[in-house]
Amino acid sequence: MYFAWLRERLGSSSERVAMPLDVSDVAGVVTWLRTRGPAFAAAFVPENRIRCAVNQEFARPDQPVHANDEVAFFPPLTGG
Amino acid sequence: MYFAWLRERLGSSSERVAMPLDVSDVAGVVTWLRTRGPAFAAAFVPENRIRCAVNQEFARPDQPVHANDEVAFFPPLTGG
Amino acid sequence: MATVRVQAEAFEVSAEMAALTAGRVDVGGIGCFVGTVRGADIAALELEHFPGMTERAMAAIAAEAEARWSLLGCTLIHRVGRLVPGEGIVLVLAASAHRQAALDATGYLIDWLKTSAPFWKKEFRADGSHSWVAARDADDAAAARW
Amino acid sequence: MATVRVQAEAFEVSAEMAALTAGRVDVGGIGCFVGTVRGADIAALELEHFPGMTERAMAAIAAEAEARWSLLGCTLIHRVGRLVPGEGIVLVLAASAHRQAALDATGYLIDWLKTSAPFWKKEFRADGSHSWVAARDADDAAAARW
Repeated sequence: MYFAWLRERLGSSSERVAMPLDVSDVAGVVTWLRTRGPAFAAAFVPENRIRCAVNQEFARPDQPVHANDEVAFFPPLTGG
Repeated sequence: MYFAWLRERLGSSSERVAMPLDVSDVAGVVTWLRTRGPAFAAAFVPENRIRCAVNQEFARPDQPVHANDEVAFFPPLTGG
Repeated sequence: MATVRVQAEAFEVSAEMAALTAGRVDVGGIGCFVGTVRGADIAALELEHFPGMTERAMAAIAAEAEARWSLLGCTLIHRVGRLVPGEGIVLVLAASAHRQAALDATGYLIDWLKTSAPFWKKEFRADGSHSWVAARDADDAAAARW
Repeated sequence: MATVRVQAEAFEVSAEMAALTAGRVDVGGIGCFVGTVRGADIAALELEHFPGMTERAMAAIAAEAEARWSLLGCTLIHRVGRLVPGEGIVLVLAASAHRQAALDATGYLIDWLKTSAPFWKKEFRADGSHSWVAARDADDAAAARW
């Protein structure tokens, strides 16, 4: 799932994907996403400070990701 | 002027008094009031922490008091 | 910019907020505090004040808060007369472009209102007995923090 | 004891306060913060959120505040969708027996709501252009204070 400008820039709010077998954590998902085209490669860079949630809980890069997990990426929060 | 329990105990909310000529400040007013009877003597003791305002501004014991000043005494504040 | 009122009637928080921010688009946050009558042990409170001095003291507290923080306005309303548990006694509102100023000013306003505006509370218990509320040293300490 | 809501409709502060304290006589103070849409320079805001995760995050923030302070209840309401300058975006209420707990919890709740509930703001200017609002480092710093 993608939110805010990330959703707009990737042209997708959610997708169901089959990940390579060697992807086991959030950092791995990001590395794999960056290979999916220029929009992904440009969006997932450190200066964009993209945040992640796995199954609706904030997740760090080393958080494990399993089959059927819901993984969400989004820009820093600006509510309130 | 007297407020709250001080008003009730002295049985008066305000009075106009002529002060002896040697009374020149708030402390002097208190000393003189204490001579006016047992209710005054019992009320104006340090442990009651009576506060004072002269012309509707908080006043310390050394604040000067002049003819026609409005002097108010009251217990510690309990608003809010 | 400050609204200061002593009244017997209940206040209506939404209406006071609307009045405070009417026609403005520069407000980013409104801090608010409502003091309420607490107590299963009391039947009612009666609030006495020093008319004239009260309004002066409240206006001075509001002016001090407006000088310390960049407020776009503030509202202080204190009720007097008889109040029952659950009713609001005091309302403080502080509007600012930024939330921290609004919240800090709200805390300052209620702390000082408690310690430097001439109000006194009398408690009435269910058995008809009553007594004047004693001042809390903690209130003076809270105001002295600022 | 916490009420947590994400809604498109405006909130009504007095009604939410009344709901929070209904039937209680143990509340001594209610702290409140209302965040409003600021800006002569913008025509509207659009708020997006992450349904499901938002409510979980808000409930977690409320539970943390209730664990830290002796609250008698709290309310967090955040609006989503399109909002114009002057409108309320977010409402925080915290009720306690004592004012300091109510005020501190209010500050905590709004600081954390800003930094850990998944909302994003898009600004629309009068000329029709729009852009996503950048996160402020000051918000993270404010939340980290607690």
